[in-house]
Amino acid sequence: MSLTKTELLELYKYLRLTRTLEDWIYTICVHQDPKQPLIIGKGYLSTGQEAVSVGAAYTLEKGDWLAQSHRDFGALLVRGMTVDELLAQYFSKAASPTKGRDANVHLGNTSKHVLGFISHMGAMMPVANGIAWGAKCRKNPTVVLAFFGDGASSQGVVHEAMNYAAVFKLSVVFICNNNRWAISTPVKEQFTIENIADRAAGYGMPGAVCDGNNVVEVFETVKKAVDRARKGEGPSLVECKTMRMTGHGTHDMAKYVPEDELEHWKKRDPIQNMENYLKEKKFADDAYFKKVVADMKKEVEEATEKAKQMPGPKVENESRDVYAP
Amino acid sequence: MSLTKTELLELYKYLRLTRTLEDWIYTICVHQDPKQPLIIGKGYLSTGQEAVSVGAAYTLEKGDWLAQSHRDFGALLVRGMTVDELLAQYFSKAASPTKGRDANVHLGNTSKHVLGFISHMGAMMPVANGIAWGAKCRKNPTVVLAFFGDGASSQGVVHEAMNYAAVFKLSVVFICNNNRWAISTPVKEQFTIENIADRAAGYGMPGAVCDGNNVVEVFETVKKAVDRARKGEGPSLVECKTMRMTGHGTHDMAKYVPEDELEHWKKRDPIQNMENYLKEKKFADDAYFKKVVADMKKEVEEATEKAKQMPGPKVENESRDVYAP
Amino acid sequence: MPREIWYADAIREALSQEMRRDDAVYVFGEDVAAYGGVFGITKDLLAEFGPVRVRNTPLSEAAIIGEAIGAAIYGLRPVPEIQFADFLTTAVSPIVDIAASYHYRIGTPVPITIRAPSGGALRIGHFHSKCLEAWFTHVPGLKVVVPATAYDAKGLLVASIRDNNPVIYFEQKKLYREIKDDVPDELYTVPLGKAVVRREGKDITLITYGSPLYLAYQAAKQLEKKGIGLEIIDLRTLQPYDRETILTSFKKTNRAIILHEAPKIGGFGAEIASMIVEESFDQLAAPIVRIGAKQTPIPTNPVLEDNYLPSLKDVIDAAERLMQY
Amino acid sequence: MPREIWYADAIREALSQEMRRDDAVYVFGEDVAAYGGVFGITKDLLAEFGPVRVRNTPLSEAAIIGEAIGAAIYGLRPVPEIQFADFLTTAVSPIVDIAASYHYRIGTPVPITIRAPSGGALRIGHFHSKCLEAWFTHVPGLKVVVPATAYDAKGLLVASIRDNNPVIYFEQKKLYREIKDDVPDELYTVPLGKAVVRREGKDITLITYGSPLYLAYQAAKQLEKKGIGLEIIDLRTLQPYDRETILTSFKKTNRAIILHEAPKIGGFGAEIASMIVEESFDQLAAPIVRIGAKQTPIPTNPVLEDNYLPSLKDVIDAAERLMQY
Ligand SMILES: Cc1ncc(C[n+]2csc(CCOP(=O)(O)OP(=O)(O)O)c2C)c(N)n1
Ligand SMILES: Cc1ncc(C[n+]2csc(CCOP(=O)(O)OP(=O)(O)O)c2C)c(N)n1
Ligand SMILES: [Mg+2]
Ligand SMILES: [Mg+2]
Repeated sequence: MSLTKTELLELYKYLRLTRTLEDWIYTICVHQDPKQPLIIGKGYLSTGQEAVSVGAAYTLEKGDWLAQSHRDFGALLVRGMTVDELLAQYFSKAASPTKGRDANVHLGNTSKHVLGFISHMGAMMPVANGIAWGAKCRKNPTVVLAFFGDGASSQGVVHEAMNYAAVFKLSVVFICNNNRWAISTPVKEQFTIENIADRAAGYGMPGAVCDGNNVVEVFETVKKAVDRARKGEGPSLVECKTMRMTGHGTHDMAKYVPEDELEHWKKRDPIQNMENYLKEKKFADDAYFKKVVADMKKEVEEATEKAKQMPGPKVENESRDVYAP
Repeated sequence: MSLTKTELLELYKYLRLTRTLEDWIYTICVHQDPKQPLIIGKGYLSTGQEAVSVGAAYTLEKGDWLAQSHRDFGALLVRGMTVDELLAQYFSKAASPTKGRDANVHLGNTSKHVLGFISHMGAMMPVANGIAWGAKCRKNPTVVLAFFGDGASSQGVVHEAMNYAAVFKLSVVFICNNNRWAISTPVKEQFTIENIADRAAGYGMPGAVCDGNNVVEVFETVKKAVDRARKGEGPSLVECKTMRMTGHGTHDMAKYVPEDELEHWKKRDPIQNMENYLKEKKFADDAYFKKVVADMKKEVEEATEKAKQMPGPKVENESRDVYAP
Repeated sequence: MPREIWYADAIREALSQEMRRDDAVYVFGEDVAAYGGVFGITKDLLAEFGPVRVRNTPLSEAAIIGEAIGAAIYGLRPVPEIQFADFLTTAVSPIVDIAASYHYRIGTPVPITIRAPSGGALRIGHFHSKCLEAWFTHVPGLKVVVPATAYDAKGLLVASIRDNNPVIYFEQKKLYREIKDDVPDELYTVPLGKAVVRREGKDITLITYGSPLYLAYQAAKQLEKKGIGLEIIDLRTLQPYDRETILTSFKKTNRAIILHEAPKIGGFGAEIASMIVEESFDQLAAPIVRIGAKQTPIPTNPVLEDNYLPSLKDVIDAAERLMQY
Repeated sequence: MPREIWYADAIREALSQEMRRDDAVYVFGEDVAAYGGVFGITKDLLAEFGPVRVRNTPLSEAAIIGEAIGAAIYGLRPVPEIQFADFLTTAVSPIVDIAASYHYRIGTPVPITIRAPSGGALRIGHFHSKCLEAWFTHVPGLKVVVPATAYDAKGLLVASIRDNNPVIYFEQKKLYREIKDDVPDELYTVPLGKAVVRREGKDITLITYGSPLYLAYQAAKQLEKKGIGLEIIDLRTLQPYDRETILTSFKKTNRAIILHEAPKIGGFGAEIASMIVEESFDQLAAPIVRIGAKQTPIPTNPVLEDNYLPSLKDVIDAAERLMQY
């Protein structure tokens, strides 16, 4: 289960790519002309919590699926969605995953086994169960990762889904990215317990807590759950402790977040963590990181140009696809 | 907290009254002419699990409330609802709690602080929270009992309500009457855990399990939770282990319930239990029990005659009260 | 070979034959396995198809619909049963938010058929009698089916299951063992979106769906004696609905009544009435009359419920009034 | 003294003044406290009224509505905020099953006002733009309010809060900081159930509610140039709705357009159109035209959304067509 050097470097690359892409989305959102926006709507970023998404998704095999939350671009990239696709989505282009019909993080791509996210928090959890049930019926050893937030944990449907997955021993790994905030609501106003993972016991499934800012730890913790699921031993709940380092969206200055909380977490940046780790292991040095950053920047820049050139959706197509043929 | 002789005898009386009333309802349902029914619809009985309802409700004080489930006639009687009222409800009379608008166990009576039950399982749990919040705002040391079943535990709203109650330290005691069945679905197909009470930890509230067929144990366990709530220390979850000794309703022969399961529980009948206990304590003897049974029968018979005589609802009134003035 | 079978048995036959034909089809829901569902519709399916394709679930409607969506995306054809249509209120979000828009947004079909026993007249009150079809006709992306005969119950269910979209199939529980008609024993489909003229008549077009069809027949007989010819259209599918059949008939009669069991205000009848006025204004000889239930919750008491529901008198009166124009 | 204030500020003023007047009134919901709600409507209320009367909740819409019902039964006047009307899909059951029927069934009023920001044109897509009012108008026991001006936003909110029934108050988020009009600085009510003629005109009655009112104004101006007089009725309350004002106007114009933002099929416009035909058939000079959104999920891309929404051209075309009769 130990990650190879190549894998660790790849994980680092995904962290960097996610950060670079999202920093860029942030920049566009903040600087664009609101009258002629490139991005339709706001950006919803995973800055500072990329390791959850990247580390978890990195455990998956080809046939596996994921039901992402709104801060899981890292997982989408690991899953093989491209920067072009994701920018085309943000730019609301005709060739984007939702063809301009839906925006920003509200996307899915079933050909890449990305189930999709809808705004209603937690809503996709039982849908993840359905994928797992389908796989079980078809005797495929498929695992589904289902991501939700600390806020989403208060939705009834998340409870229903976890209990249901346990009853049918579904191969779903529920991943709570506990980033301490749900818009302006801190976890202490969301629940009174220390760990969401403790709810797992109430469903008869294993619960685990890990450092969500340590991509290796996320990977290892989720991998254990994924292996278990693949063996047909049923679902697990993994809670990744992290911090939302931006506002809820790019419009939110998040003044409600205490300075010292941010300070505390700034020191635990997942990318910095990973760089330290790679350096310790002597797998990489600053020059290497610099190069990766430059590469990622270039990738994002090129994708931006490409996505910008894409045509917008046409009115003629609008009402197509409301019903499947 | 120890119950006096008088109290113990009163508890016994409520157990007997509930049993007598429900046996009677069963008899009517099974024998009535379906063309000219006295009871509209089916009967939903608590036979064999009366101690949960009676023992729990007996902890309440005057200002307290209860949100009953569909097998809580015991609690309604303790709360001061009369046999007349309950039969008038079953007979669908104009002067019944719901004026013939709703049937059987779907009733409430806010003047007696009986919040009411609706079919949607678990739906009233967050409403119980609202009562508790209202009391908290008005600085009343009110406690609310909120009953739900093992089946209802799988509803999202039950999860939302328990977490919410914990966050606001509401004085609600959630009582799960785990009677092992939800219609034809046994608990092992409802959840994989041993005790629903174990979910309490996931909300940061105390959870307790008790023998639901021992009215004294139910009383004592719930009382602890009620006292805690009254002191402002927040909600608890109490699970009462019992068994549904009838079909889901009077129409259901429950052939899906294994014989030996019924046999096992028959020996633990809550009324028999209580009689043994009272005899042991030398608080009562068989003659006493006989007398109580006879008294209860008489009460139910008289109430039946009274309720039968009541007029049915009039069409003229039907559309009244859809909106409050 | 056609034989007369009950409406309920036609549904079961559709399920079992379609399950034999296509191993992607499976049924699940509360108490559907050994118990055969509370209305016995899935009886014996477990024995034939085994526990993977005929499965009880926990009491979690939102999780049930969620599973259906996921399994459909995975490639199965799930046919969940919601025990009473009334309980759809706890699963509106997955139906409306996920299923209805998934193909439009993500491009992957969601072929699910939600079976939901609907409608009143059984004296089982507000929580077991609702007609919720109007809500779902207002949600682009859903299809809504309401069979009124055993023949249609089978053919429409097969068509629904084979349709690549989410279909809500409101079976009429009042008709289960009240209506029998000729049903071919082989598989066939009744196409979605096609209404049928159930009875020809020259004077008034009555448009209905579901169980009020039989009220319409009764009215037609009585009106015939008075020399008024009632043409009866059974919509069968409400979304998409068959404008052509309605308008063709209306061209002939120039008078229309729309009859349904749901409350009149805001009901689906309004859609039909408005459409006729929009499309066939020149042919309007009289007002278009909508007949629906009264504007109250659904009462249980037979006297009240009969008054609540649309009546034969309502239809006769409306027809006579229309003929005065 | 009247002054021009924003629609958003009128809502806030209604809340704060009514909270000052009546200590039973309180607000709660996701992010409504320090953050002031995602639209800033509850800003500064926490400072004035403190944490008991202005309270954040967990991310649990069903529990929020449940609390409201219980607190209302207890005697308070809860005013929960649902962050976007779209999220009402997760709380349909408590609204429809409990709140709407409670007074009818149990006899105790449930005075709650659910504030729900509704409607599109903000390019925030399918999950943040829905217009769900039609569903709730089809539920006896609920009231439905949709204010179109700042004056009404204040007066209708005060009336809703003082009403003894559950009211869904669909505030028009597009208008928050787009519409300013004269609002008295003292408390006043706009009575529920009363429409208002916003503009007199002799030729066509246009009936609308909420934000399309401004589209109607634009159309009226253009049509005036063409010699067509548009009378504009703003319904303000959809349930109960004001037949008299509609019919009085229609008696004069004999032509009607109904305009709303929700999809046309199954929308509330159908109710109004049908009612007019039923009640004023003799005055019908032309078809009644309904204008609503297209039959698709709500697209985000501005080009698509503009095409989805009813347009000025739709209204002008309809009016010109009607004048040809
Ligand atoms: C059912 C529902 N209610 C309300 C919202 C509005 N909303 C959007 S994001 C959010 C907070 C989500 O918090 P969390 O689950 O912790 O995710 P995070 O944004 O922190 O990643 C809320 C309340 C929603 N999307 N869905
Ligand atoms: C939301 C919902 N779904 C389905 C039903 C149908 N139903 C009625 S009772 C019942 C089982 C309830 O089981 P439990 O909560 O254990 O209560 P018990 O009847 O055992 O006392 C079901 C499924 C319902 N009432 N509500
Ligand atoms: Mg969060
Ligand atoms: Mg049970």
